[in-house]
Amino acid sequence: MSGNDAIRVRLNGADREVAPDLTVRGLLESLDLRPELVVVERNREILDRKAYAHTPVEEGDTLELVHFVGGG
Amino acid sequence: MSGNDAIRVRLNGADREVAPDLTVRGLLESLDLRPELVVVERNREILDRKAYAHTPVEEGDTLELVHFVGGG
Amino acid sequence: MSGNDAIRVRLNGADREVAPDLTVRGLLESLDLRPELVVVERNREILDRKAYAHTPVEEGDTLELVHFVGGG
Amino acid sequence: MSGNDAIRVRLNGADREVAPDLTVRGLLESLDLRPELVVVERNREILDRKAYAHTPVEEGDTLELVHFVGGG
Amino acid sequence: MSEQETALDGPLTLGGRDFGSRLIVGTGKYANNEVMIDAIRASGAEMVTVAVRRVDLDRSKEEAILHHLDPDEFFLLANTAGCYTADEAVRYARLARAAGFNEWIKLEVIGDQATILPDVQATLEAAKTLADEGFKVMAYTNDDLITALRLEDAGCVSVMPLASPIGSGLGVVNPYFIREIKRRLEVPVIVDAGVGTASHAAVAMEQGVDGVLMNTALAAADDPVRMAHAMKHAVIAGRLAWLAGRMPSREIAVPSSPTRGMLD
Amino acid sequence: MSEQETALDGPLTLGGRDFGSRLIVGTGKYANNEVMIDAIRASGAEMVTVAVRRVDLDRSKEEAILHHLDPDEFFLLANTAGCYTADEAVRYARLARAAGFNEWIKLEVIGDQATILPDVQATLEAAKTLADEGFKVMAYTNDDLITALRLEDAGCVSVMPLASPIGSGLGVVNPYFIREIKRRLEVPVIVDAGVGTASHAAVAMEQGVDGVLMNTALAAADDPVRMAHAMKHAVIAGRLAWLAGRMPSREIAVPSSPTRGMLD
Amino acid sequence: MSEQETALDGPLTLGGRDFGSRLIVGTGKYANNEVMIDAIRASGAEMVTVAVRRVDLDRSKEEAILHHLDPDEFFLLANTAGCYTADEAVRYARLARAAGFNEWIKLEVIGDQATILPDVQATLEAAKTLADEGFKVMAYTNDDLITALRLEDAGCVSVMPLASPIGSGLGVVNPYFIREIKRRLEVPVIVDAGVGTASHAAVAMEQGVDGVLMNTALAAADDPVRMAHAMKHAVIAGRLAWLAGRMPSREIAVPSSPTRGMLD
Amino acid sequence: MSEQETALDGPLTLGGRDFGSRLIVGTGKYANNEVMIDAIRASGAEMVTVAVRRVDLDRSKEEAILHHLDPDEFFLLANTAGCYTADEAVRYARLARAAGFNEWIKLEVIGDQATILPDVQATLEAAKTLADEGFKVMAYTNDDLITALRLEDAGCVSVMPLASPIGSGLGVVNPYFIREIKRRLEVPVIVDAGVGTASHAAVAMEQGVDGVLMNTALAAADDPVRMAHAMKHAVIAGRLAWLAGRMPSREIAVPSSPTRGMLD
Repeated sequence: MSGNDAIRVRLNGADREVAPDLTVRGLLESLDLRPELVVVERNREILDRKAYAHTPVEEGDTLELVHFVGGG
Repeated sequence: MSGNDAIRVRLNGADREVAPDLTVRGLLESLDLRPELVVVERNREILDRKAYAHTPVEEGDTLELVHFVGGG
Repeated sequence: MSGNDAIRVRLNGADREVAPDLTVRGLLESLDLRPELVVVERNREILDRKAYAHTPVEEGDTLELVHFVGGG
Repeated sequence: MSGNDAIRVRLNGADREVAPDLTVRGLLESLDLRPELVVVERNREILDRKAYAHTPVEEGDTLELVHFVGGG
Repeated sequence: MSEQETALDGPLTLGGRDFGSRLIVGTGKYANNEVMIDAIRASGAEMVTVAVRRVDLDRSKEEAILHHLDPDEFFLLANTAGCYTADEAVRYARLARAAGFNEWIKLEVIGDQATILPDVQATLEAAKTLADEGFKVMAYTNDDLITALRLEDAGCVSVMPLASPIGSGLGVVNPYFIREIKRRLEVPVIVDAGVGTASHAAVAMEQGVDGVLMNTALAAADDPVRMAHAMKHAVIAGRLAWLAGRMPSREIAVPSSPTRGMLD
Repeated sequence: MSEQETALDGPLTLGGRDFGSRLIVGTGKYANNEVMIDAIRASGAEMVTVAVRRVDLDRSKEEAILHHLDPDEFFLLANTAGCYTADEAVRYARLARAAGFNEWIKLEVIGDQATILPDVQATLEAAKTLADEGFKVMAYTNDDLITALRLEDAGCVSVMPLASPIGSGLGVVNPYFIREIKRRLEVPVIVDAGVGTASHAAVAMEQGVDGVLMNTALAAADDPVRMAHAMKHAVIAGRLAWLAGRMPSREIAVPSSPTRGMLD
Repeated sequence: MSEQETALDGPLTLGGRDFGSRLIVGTGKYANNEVMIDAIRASGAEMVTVAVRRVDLDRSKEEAILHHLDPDEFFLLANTAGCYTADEAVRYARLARAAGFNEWIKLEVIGDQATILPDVQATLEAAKTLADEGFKVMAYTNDDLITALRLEDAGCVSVMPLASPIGSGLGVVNPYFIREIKRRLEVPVIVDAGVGTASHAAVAMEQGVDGVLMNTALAAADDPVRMAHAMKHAVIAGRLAWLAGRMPSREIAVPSSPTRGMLD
Repeated sequence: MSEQETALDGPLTLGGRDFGSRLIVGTGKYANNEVMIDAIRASGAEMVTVAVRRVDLDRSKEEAILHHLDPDEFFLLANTAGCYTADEAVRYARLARAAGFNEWIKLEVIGDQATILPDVQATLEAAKTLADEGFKVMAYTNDDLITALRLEDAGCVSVMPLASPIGSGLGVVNPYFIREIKRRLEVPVIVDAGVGTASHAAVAMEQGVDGVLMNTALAAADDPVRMAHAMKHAVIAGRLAWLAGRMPSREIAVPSSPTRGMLD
């Protein structure tokens, strides 16, 4: 997606434009991700899952969305 | 046991005197052995268990009484 | 070689015709073999090397010419 | 040795009294040690072998005399 | 083990928690998730390791292990696999804890890409930091006793020396070092990495260690589920043999049947 | 194995008869008969070996194994242990058969008192005679392939190469020979003698053989019953691992966690 | 060995004849005869084995080994390689003797084409016949002590057990059996076949045997001549180490530098 | 090696200096100095290690190794054996240099008294300091590749991984790690500690390393001088075998005599 009003963030290592006025929770929903399975690191700070709902995604944010995968 | 009428046999590698007119079955009983657990070799011939009752123990017989013991 | 007068022998597992009136020594020479390096078995009998010169090669002989080769 | 005028030093881990006005070279000689085979550490400073002759042994010095021994 | 058999061995106690199985398994490299789950269940393992990775924004659904692995059925042990510095490992450990399951971490700091051998210095550094932050650290390391002793001092709940390099399947190459580490440490010792087949797991346990952790040996077997059964038995076998106290070995033979009572 | 697990492996078929366990155990050298029975039961073995000896006319009661071992519970395999000639072994085999349980015999002809190593020539000779007389011969032999092939030709129902000398506990010293024997024979191959601890039994089974026979490893363990449990698991572990097809071993390491998806 | 060193070890005495080297080498499978000669000279071997074969009537010149090997420089030991019966081996031995060099024979009777393992029964039979005919028999056999003892009784001047199968290069797989054979026999024991690299030859000699026979390890090395030098040193190394009496090995470390005399 | 043989291998170049022998020996634990000198001469070693210790003020004469060892005949390599911290090792190294022979040091920092295993962290720290001070550091370490790479980066002229613990005589327990270290480092790799007999030294060299350092294997042999000869040959043997390129090993046998040309 894109548009004059879109904001730019660094998401999982790639530059991306996302809708403005979006919370982390909203971002996850827009990506069709279940919040309880994802851990979010915002600008090198790990977010408490309870904070997803009221933490805004802002221009220039660096976001890492991680989860558990198979490993030894 | 011994006596004028006793007969001499070689029993399990040892010379022994036993009562005369004894059958193999009788011998086993006199030794307090359960026939069904013992195999008898008489003068190098293996006796059928059914023959114990009517096989006489005779002067000079070489008898081997064997059974199963613990082994690997 | 071949000819009416040739004789047939079994030589090292193959049927061959050789000249008549040939001694073992002559045979080796005709094959360009050095007698001191070859052992000859004739009809399953090993020939003494001294006998090569006077031992005739006869019709139907089975001859094995062996020597040392590389081996472990 | 000992005496009113003797001075106290720590020598190879043991308290010892040595003659006054002694140089390191003199000390080694008094101990019957060949200077070229011994390295001297004085108060945690390694002495240049050339300095043995004019380096005094002083009251309270801690001296370590080391050499090479068999080792793997 | 059958009930009767559990009487033969106690639980594996790690960080104050009891586990019924001494086998810990990974979840990586399986052909598919069905085989993975079946194999893990067959192995009898209660603790399973998972890795922390970025969500692949294109195909996350398939990826997320928790779509397949029920955290109520298995105890999740997140690892820091792929980290090459202490800081990186600490970051991954914190992310793992934030997932909200537990504060346990399988600490792994790699020192070389070609061999994936551990960087013991960085591992030690990260272990201290994480233990101070309250993590229950299970530290993957090489078979060096000195490092193992320091990892214990750093507060690790378990030290996990390798049998041989990750994914090599060479088994316990240096039983002397493994044995010595077990002798000297008080925290449980888990042999981690290098097991390739059942006898390797038995050999590891016969050194007296408390457990074995494996992944490739199951995932890369022709039949992972059958191999998982094999490993379950192998770990029990090695453990019980060690507890039972094996016969002495000798070069000279000794008959097992009586030498007396032969016929003439 | 649990029911579910038996599905993972078929029975051991010897001489047309099925056995649920691939472990065969001896009855010699136990501290006492109670421990022997408990250990044998714990091992899960169905076939147990016994020796043929003269009745000790002074203290037979304690000796007779059948006062302790129920022939309905276990399948008795009499051996010819202690025999040094083919004739002697044949004589013992006939006596064993006359006991009336079965016509099976564990043929053992020793060639040297110090090492109790088999006399393969005499064993071969006795095997032919006994097979002709209708015996089901299970022949103890060394790890020589040529001899093994001839014992098969002689009509043995199983060939039983040693892992190492009887009572040595050295384990499978020459896996190549054991493997080759298994590859070439059609009758079941049982590794007999030399196993000292659980991993040895697993290693033996991982060569692909059909079973393992042991005695001293149990009887001479500090805790025979616990070791018997260990061996039961070890044989299953090695068998399933072989059936499962182990991962290839390689000197170069291979990560078990994904290398993709690392953070910046 | 240098003169000074020969003082450290006696000669290898076989059939009443002394040999300065304990290494015996074959002449087969070399890329060409020049390399063969150079390698044999580099090995320091005095006794070399040759095979008996039909003259190839088309290309004999190149074949005959004696066009390349000087019988005055090396002691020829003809073998019966390739024979599968006692009669065949006896026939080849007689042909070899008729060549007129000596009455020595390396007896080899094979029992199986795939593994080239010896047929010990046929070997024993041929050994008796040949010894009776005055041959000096050096018998290739497997690592079975019983067979080795009988070959000695049959009058062999040396018994030559294998380290591992011919051409396998696996080295001494079963040192216990080799050691036991050496302990029990009075005639010299030569380890024959299976050596692949220098350390294998050293290990063989460290079991106390009298010599080593090899062929493929030299002929199939990338650089046969350099490997021949290596083997010469390896045999001396293993021999002297055995004579010297090695230090005991222990799991616990022991410092090699003094623990006394450390600084404060 | 004979002149002809030296052509087969180059010198061992350490820190810009060439050594004709790849064997380095210690001077500790000999029954007496005469045996020590004879053994060292027999070994052919040019570089010998010595320890730094306090003069024993009561019996120094006998102690000082230089009363017996001629520094013009042998290149002295002082060690820091017995040091447990980086500072201590640095202090001993400086004292050794002050002795005035050379600026070479065998760096050894121990981490545990019972096993005398190296403290790799402290070793690394001391190595940096000493290299900065211009020392030619030969660093004793364990068989961890990562540590070996860092010791190289620290400026060591040689890295010396153990074969097994000092004085254990267990030989090369983990050839994979030794091989990997050699593959990856550019500075010469010397296997130090653990060699017990000749074949161990050959095995070490066959991993491709540049040399071997030993002490107890000679000093604790029943006959140190004869063992020294053995080790000289063993190191050459292993080295040349590695240079020569050994034959491939295979489980399947391959005949060494021709299969063609057999008689009917």
